[in-house]
Amino acid sequence: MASSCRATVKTVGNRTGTSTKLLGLKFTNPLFLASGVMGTTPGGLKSAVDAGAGGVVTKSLGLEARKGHSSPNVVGVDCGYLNAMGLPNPGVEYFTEELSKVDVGAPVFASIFGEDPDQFAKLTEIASGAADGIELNLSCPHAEKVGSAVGTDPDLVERIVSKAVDATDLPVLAKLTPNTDRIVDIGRAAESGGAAGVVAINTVSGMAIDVETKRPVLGNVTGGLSGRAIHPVAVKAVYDLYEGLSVPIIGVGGVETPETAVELILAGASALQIGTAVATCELSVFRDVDRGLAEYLSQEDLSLEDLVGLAHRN
Amino acid sequence: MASSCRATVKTVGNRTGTSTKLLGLKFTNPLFLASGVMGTTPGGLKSAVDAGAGGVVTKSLGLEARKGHSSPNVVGVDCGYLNAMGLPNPGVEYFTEELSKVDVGAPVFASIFGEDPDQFAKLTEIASGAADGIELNLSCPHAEKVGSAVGTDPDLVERIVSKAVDATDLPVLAKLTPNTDRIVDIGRAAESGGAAGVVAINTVSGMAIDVETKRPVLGNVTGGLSGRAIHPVAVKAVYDLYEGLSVPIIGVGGVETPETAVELILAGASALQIGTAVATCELSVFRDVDRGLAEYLSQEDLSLEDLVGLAHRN
Amino acid sequence: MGNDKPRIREVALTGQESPTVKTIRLYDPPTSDAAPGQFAMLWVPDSGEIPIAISGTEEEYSEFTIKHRGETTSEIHDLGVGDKIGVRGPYGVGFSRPTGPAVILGGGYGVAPLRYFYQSNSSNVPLTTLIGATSAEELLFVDELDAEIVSTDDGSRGHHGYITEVIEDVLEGKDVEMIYTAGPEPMILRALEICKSRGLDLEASLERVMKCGVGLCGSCLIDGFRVCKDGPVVGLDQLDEFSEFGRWTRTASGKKEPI
Amino acid sequence: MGNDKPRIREVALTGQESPTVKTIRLYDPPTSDAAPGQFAMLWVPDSGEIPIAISGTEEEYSEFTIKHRGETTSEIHDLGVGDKIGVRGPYGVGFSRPTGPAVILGGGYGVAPLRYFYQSNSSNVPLTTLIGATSAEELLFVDELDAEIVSTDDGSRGHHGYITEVIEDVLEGKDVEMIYTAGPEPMILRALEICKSRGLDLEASLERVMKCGVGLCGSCLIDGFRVCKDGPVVGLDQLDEFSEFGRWTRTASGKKEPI
Ligand SMILES: Cc1cc2nc3c(=O)[nH]c(=O)nc-3n(C[C@H](O)[C@H](O)[C@H](O)COP(=O)(O)OP(=O)(O)OC[C@H]3O[C@@H](n4cnc5c(N)ncnc54)[C@H](O)[C@@H]3O)c2cc1C
Ligand SMILES: Cc1cc2nc3c(=O)[nH]c(=O)nc-3n(C[C@H](O)[C@H](O)[C@H](O)COP(=O)(O)OP(=O)(O)OC[C@H]3O[C@@H](n4cnc5c(N)ncnc54)[C@H](O)[C@@H]3O)c2cc1C
Ligand SMILES: Cc1cc2nc3c(=O)[nH]c(=O)nc-3n(C[C@H](O)[C@H](O)[C@H](O)COP(=O)(O)O)c2cc1C
Ligand SMILES: Cc1cc2nc3c(=O)[nH]c(=O)nc-3n(C[C@H](O)[C@H](O)[C@H](O)COP(=O)(O)O)c2cc1C
Ligand code: FES
Ligand code: FES
Repeated sequence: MASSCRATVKTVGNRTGTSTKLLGLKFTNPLFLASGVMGTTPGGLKSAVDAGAGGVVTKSLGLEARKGHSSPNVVGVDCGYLNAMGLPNPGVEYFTEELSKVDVGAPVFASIFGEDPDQFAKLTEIASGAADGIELNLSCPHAEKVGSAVGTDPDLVERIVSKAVDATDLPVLAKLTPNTDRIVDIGRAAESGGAAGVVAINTVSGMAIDVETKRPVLGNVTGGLSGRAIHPVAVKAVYDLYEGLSVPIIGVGGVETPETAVELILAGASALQIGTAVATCELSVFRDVDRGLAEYLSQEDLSLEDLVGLAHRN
Repeated sequence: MASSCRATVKTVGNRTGTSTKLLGLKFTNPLFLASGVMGTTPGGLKSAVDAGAGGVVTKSLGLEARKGHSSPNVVGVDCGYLNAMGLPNPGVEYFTEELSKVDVGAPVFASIFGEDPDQFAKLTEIASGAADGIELNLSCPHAEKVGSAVGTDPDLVERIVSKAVDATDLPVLAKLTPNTDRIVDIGRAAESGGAAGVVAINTVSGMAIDVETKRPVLGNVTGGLSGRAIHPVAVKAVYDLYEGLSVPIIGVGGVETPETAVELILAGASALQIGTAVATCELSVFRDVDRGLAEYLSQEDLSLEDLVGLAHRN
Repeated sequence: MGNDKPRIREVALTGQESPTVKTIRLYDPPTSDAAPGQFAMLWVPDSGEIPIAISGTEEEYSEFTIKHRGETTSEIHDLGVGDKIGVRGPYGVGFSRPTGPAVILGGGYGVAPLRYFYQSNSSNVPLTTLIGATSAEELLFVDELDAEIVSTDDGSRGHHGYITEVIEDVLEGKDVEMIYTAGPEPMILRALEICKSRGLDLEASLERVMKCGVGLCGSCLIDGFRVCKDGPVVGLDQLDEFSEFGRWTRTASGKKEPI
Repeated sequence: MGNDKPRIREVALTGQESPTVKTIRLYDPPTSDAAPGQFAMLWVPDSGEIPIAISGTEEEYSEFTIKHRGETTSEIHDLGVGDKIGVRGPYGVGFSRPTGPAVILGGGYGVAPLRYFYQSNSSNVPLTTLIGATSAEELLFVDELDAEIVSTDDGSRGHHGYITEVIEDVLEGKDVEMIYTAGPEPMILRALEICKSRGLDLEASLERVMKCGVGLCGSCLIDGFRVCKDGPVVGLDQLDEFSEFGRWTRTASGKKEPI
């Protein structure tokens, strides 16, 4: 495992800063903790920041506390994990209350999930009490009625985003699912609804079956694939969104090394989120990737902003 | 590489046959060569059969000869390959003519691609001259106007399938894309159109960018991901299709070992196709997987038919 | 990550340790090679997957010693020889190797990982074992670990009360450097206080809800510490820094619950 | 498969071998460790990716000797020291190690892989080199391979005509077991006939359109044989079985084209 975490980008040259301004917020670097990974408590968010994350996203929060799906919740596959957590969370009020007492040390996005525009609006309002930005989870592939169930219909997405935007002064991000042939349409709908940016991608639908017991491994039967296996899917999604949208894109999916990070930035991401790599690497992955990214920028004599979308030049 | 090709399924017990009848055809085993992999010439098809394939699918054929996309056409990624061949083929007439002179040694499915129902009908008619079955490629993720461009609209899929079915006496299969949130709807549309079965999945949309030159690696910029990385996606697609359809399902995606094969059969596949593993393993992968599958069946005291969809029992 | 898929194993042997505690033995080379204190995720198909410490190994076999608590542990208690169970792991960070005289302090089924620790003690350092339980029949591995003192909540054997009440007496006459402990969190908390006041070192194995075991999901957090990946064994300094340890645990939804 | 991504390298050295043939040297440990006869896929960003034999190595550097043919080879000819190019590989099966006296038979840029073969000959077997080209200035590596006989189509140096016309004379006086060859397919075909009639063994490096290099796409098939993965070096028996060899090649679309 650890071996895949090592940088393959050359690391000569002087370190330059990767601090960045985005969505009206300041980040010490563009590497954020992805939703649902470690960020189930404010303490988890703070750990990620202490380990170098430039920003963090909370576990997706709903109106009520949820225990999540029955176990197994996670199973390893080639180059990734399948998970079906089932959006366990203590409820938006509970989490917001707890978060308001903690100094996380970097901007916090509250991720929220709901069934309809009104729920999203209400969640946004409550979560705005302690967060610096809102991320609408329109893309969880393994929760009924919420998640990608609401995230594959452009009209609904536009209404959800616009209601959420009305409910807060904070920047609102829409997190998109790759399990569709219309990701750019959905991104555009989010943009029309007033999203300050989009986040791509959530996990890819998948499942694993145990051949000896002949049973699906996950308690929920199906789940979402994350990690290096989906990195090419993320690169493609970000690349396509960059062509079709004008708001900033935050890239997620299989970021583990400076190289995988640079790839997503070249595709068009202004910032990145890291999920699975906090398990497959050490938590220092934020600092390690940041260091490699800084060295890359210095070596290429480019600013982070210059790098965004550079693979599109023609 | 080779290491991942080894069986992890236990291999004690007596070998039983895996010969199977499907779609009115007889196969010595349920492991077929997937479209586009080696099968660009009748000689390539025959090689796969000599190496143990129970059936073969041709490279997707169009009305005219095509050179394909500019190179690079293939790039390795974690646990898989991205390819953007661009459907190079000598044209359906040329291929059918050449095929008619060769005894491949196992049933041959002619894979075809077109822009509309009429083209598919015409291609079906011509290809039926030398094939034992037709596979409609409704799912190539990196060719304009054809491929998944026609495979994500259930109505269009139904019309294509029904025109193709009318144009031949051979069984017609519809090959589906995973790059959609409606794979079951599309499968149902194919079924309504008269498809004898569906094939799932084609490659998953993806791309790779080189961080030093800052250019997309593939000549066509984007491509399709195949290999073990997409196996969980294939398992999920087959599982869902099995719940929603009554026609047989042929599973494709990351089959490399007896275990990965059994997983897809448990999900609901009546037969399998193998693509990428002919590169990551040896061509003997057909025989090796078949042997492992037979041993598994013998050990579990099940017939192949018994195994199909067993993970659904509840 | 390919390793993080359950391996299906047949139960090779079972043994009843107490009315509520059972040991199962599995042929499973990866966990048989684990460090004491590491754990595995055990999967009972159609029931659930739970974290269980490795309680001993022999050649390529591993043992798990499991208290009957709820749904999944009850399913495991129903397993007989030849029945199947899934295992993934080993996970987490185990105990260090003892380098001087040490005390083993186990409460309830917490004795399980300490038994493996004891088994693995290849250095020649003297280990003094203290074991507590609710009643005499629930005392685990007393003979195997050559326990010097035992205690029971109901007084049915040994000291009547908590095992923590006798630690200081035991330490008096002895030149002990360190305590290795696992069991109820209040017991560990008390041991921590004793170690701090006496200048001893300590390593404790902790428990939280663990849904993934690999450091992904955050269900096992104490403050911001992932017990599954960075623990479950933690040292004195780490333990002493926690604000939640000994006071709060988290339910499956992430809500705090008093311990 | 992670290895099958182009590695971007800077050109370390270039050399003009003939008016139309150039050698480039790259720091690239993976290919520098290849067997003679193996090839790499060279990627010129914004132009294309083509298969090129490894023509020599030195420490962790590899060399490629490339004829100016069309678009991508012309781009490579334009590269200077410090310019970037992508490399993946090495791919395919190379030549066997010679175990007895052998002839090296190279035509055109086919001498490239044979040069590496010659360089790598650590056994003490005598190698007799024959090299053909269109004209004197197009003869490659004549001195380096210590060529015994050369030929040119225009007679500007050595034998006037095809190099295959002199093979039998050379073989007459010699105790040769095997021919190692690379170059135009008619030349290889003729060598095959000679070997068969004289009971010699043969290994030849073949060329086809290669779009993937790893055995996936089928663009390089001769009959059902993947030249990229199971070749490009093939032995006499294999060669003799082919129905298409020497007669047909395939275009990028898969249509047959006479050789
Ligand atoms: C590192 C570690 C090592 C442990 N070692 C041992 C041991 O050696 N022996 C022993 O008896 N017990 C051990 N435990 C405790 C054991 O995991 C719980 O007793 C067990 O999970 C209870 O399961 P249950 O289904 O019987 O209980 P229930 O209360 O019925 O739980 C129902 C469901 O809740 C979930 N659940 C409950 N507890 C946990 C948990 N801690 N983590 C994740 N999911 C949970 C599971 O999905 C379970 O199926 C250990 C715990 C940890 C964290
Ligand atoms: C195993 C092997 C080893 C070779 N070794 C050498 C060598 O050492 N030196 C040398 O000079 N030549 C070698 N060749 C031949 C070389 O690959 C061709 O000369 C070269 O591909 C021509 O490219 P071009 O762009 O200049 O030609 P064009 O005719 O302009 O071709 C344009 C495009 O066609 C495609 N193309 C053309 N030929 C091929 C091919 N064979 N495979 C895949 N795509 C192709 C490419 O995409 C190329 O960009 C080798 C070929 C093979 C198969
Ligand atoms: C265990 C786990 C839990 C997750 N939970 C959430 C969630 O609650 N909300 C959400 O939007 N995404 C969730 N995700 C998706 C991640 O935020 C991320 O989009 C995805 O994992 C891809 O990134 P990665 O490859 O870096 O992990 C979760 C992912 C994992 C692995
Ligand atoms: C190089 C390559 C070419 C392919 N060409 C085609 C094609 O022409 N038509 C088609 O339907 N699928 C094509 N595919 C998709 C495969 O048939 C298969 O659906 C996919 O690769 C997943 O299977 P695998 O993981 O076993 O490779 C191609 C795949 C590869 C790797
Ligand atoms: S159990 Fe998931 S992070 Fe610890
Ligand atoms: S070049 Fe693709 S199979 Fe040989």
